[in-house]
Amino acid sequence: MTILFAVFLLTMLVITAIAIVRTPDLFAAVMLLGIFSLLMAANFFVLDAADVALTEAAVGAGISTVLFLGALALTAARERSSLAPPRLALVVVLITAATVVYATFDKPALGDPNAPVHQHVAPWYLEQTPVLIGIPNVVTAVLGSFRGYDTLGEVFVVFAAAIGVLFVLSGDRPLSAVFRPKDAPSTGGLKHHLIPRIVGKLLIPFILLFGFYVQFHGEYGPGGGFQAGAIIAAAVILYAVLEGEDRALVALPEPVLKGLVAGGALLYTAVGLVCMLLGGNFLEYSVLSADAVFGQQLGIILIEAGVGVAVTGVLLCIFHAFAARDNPA
Amino acid sequence: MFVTISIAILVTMALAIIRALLGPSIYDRVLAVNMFGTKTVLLVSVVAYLLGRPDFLDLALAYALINFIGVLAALEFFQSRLLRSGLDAGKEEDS
Amino acid sequence: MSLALDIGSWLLFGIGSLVLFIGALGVLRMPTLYTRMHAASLTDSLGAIAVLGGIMLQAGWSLAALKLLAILLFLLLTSPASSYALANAALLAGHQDSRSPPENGA
Amino acid sequence: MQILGLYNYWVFVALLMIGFYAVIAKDNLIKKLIGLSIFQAAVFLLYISMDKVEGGTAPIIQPGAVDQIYSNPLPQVLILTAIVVGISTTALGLAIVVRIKEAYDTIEESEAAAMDREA
Repeated sequence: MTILFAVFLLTMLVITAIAIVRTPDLFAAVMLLGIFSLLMAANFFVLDAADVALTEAAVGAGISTVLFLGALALTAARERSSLAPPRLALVVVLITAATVVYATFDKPALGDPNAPVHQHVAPWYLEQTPVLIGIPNVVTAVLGSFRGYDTLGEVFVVFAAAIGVLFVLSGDRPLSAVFRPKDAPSTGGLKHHLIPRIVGKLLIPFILLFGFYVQFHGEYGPGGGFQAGAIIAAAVILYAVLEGEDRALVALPEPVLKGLVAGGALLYTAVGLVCMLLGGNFLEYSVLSADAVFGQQLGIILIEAGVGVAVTGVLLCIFHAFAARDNPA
Repeated sequence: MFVTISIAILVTMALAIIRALLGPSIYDRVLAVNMFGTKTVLLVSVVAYLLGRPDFLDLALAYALINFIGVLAALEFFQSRLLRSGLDAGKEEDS
Repeated sequence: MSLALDIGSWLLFGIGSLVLFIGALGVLRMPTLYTRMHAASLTDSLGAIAVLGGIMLQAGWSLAALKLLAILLFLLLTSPASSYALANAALLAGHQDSRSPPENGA
Repeated sequence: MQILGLYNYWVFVALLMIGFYAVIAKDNLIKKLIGLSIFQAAVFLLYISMDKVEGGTAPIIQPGAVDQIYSNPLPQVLILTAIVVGISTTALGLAIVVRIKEAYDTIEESEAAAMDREA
């Protein structure tokens, strides 16, 4: 039954993607990209990936739309009509498509329990997580502990992306001037729209609360630092959209944001180094406590906190860097 | 029981997509996105029960909370464009 | 007792799917933007109440029912507010539909 | 269901190629980035399709459930982090497009390239 759902959702996904590429109106393309993300998340959910669906929900529903619209406001909302249909591109795409489709015939069917993916390390993760780490969410256990190096790398990629955005958008001004200066007027947000403003302000505490719930419940249900970071950032972005960006910068000033970005990555690394000081390997949490299982849990909670802090900081830095470009000084 | 309602929601989603594809104005597209968001919340809640894992309602909760931001961002986009280029900017429609 | 709950759920799901379908049909077939908005915003709320209410009857007294209540509450807050915001934005921008019959216009 | 067993992979190919087409054929830089997002989403779909096990459920161990089959957690971990990395790198791309707009006053690739040739 769920297979049929998936087929339906996937078909809608393809139709939406074609429409996104075809429309010359970039605003429409961004709106359709929102629908695309919703469909993708529903698909992930049907395919048993609750954690991934929650991440897609947290990132795709708000933040990616806000970022794309921010960039559109600074550039142009319409594509210039192209001169000739690019036949060569179409031919290249069709040939590549045929090759990849040919390759899919060697793949095991969806849900085949004997597929090679399910034979290698996955059974070991599923068996050993309750024994070695003692938390129900295997995804969090793999993310935080078994593949902790990997996650550290991802956190540093996100960190580097934020630094890159700040540098690129600061241009020839000093890096400290990339955010809106205190006395510069901002467009003022939606101050004159009373009803959305009141409803939005009512919602913000709940979004924050939900963000913290996702952060600290990540060991037991779908959630963790990446999702929580995106949700908390979404709450602050909602505040900025409603009250004007300058007010959001008063609530969370620039040094705090930059501190969050660096502090999150540092916290993660520091946990690894403390493990080494206590005689273990880098990121070997078992040595953090006399009880190895408790040590693992402590380590995961700490590094998830680091991830959450870093992701919140990165997404907010990116948002403010775009929003401050509204009226370049 | 859950299968019936989820099929009904899927059909509704398909109709909303058609509206989003047709346009014709940009507001129609925002309307379709908003409607699609509500339908996704309902679909995820139903599917959580269909799969027998009601603890995954968190996902629907996330959408119910965050969907609002997209519409507000679109609204602010309209507003800033209106301020920048006078009153005739809102009439930009699909060809 | 459980039979009564099942019947209640079926009833609510029936109402919900009917309302949702009518709303979607309205969004697709109505001639102008404001009438389409009208169809969407009204049925969104009632449909959500019916569908989530139906699930709640199946959930019984549990944490899940509380979460469903929260979802319903947030939907009832945000959905009308965003409809209002959208209609307001369209009105302020001076959006007007051509009053031509649907086969020429939409 | 055997016929539909590969459907996910075909949709993956379709999305991949739609994104690929947008990247190589469209002149508008933002459209290229949107195409890249679709390309990225296609890869996510490929990984998540591989994690599904027939009769399985999400890999969050339920207390008291015996002999429950769980889907593969590993692809989920990889994609979960990739989604957040994806939005940050897309933001970096958008930042570069904004700077190009300021320097060339256009976001069409061919026009910017023509200006470069003239200069």
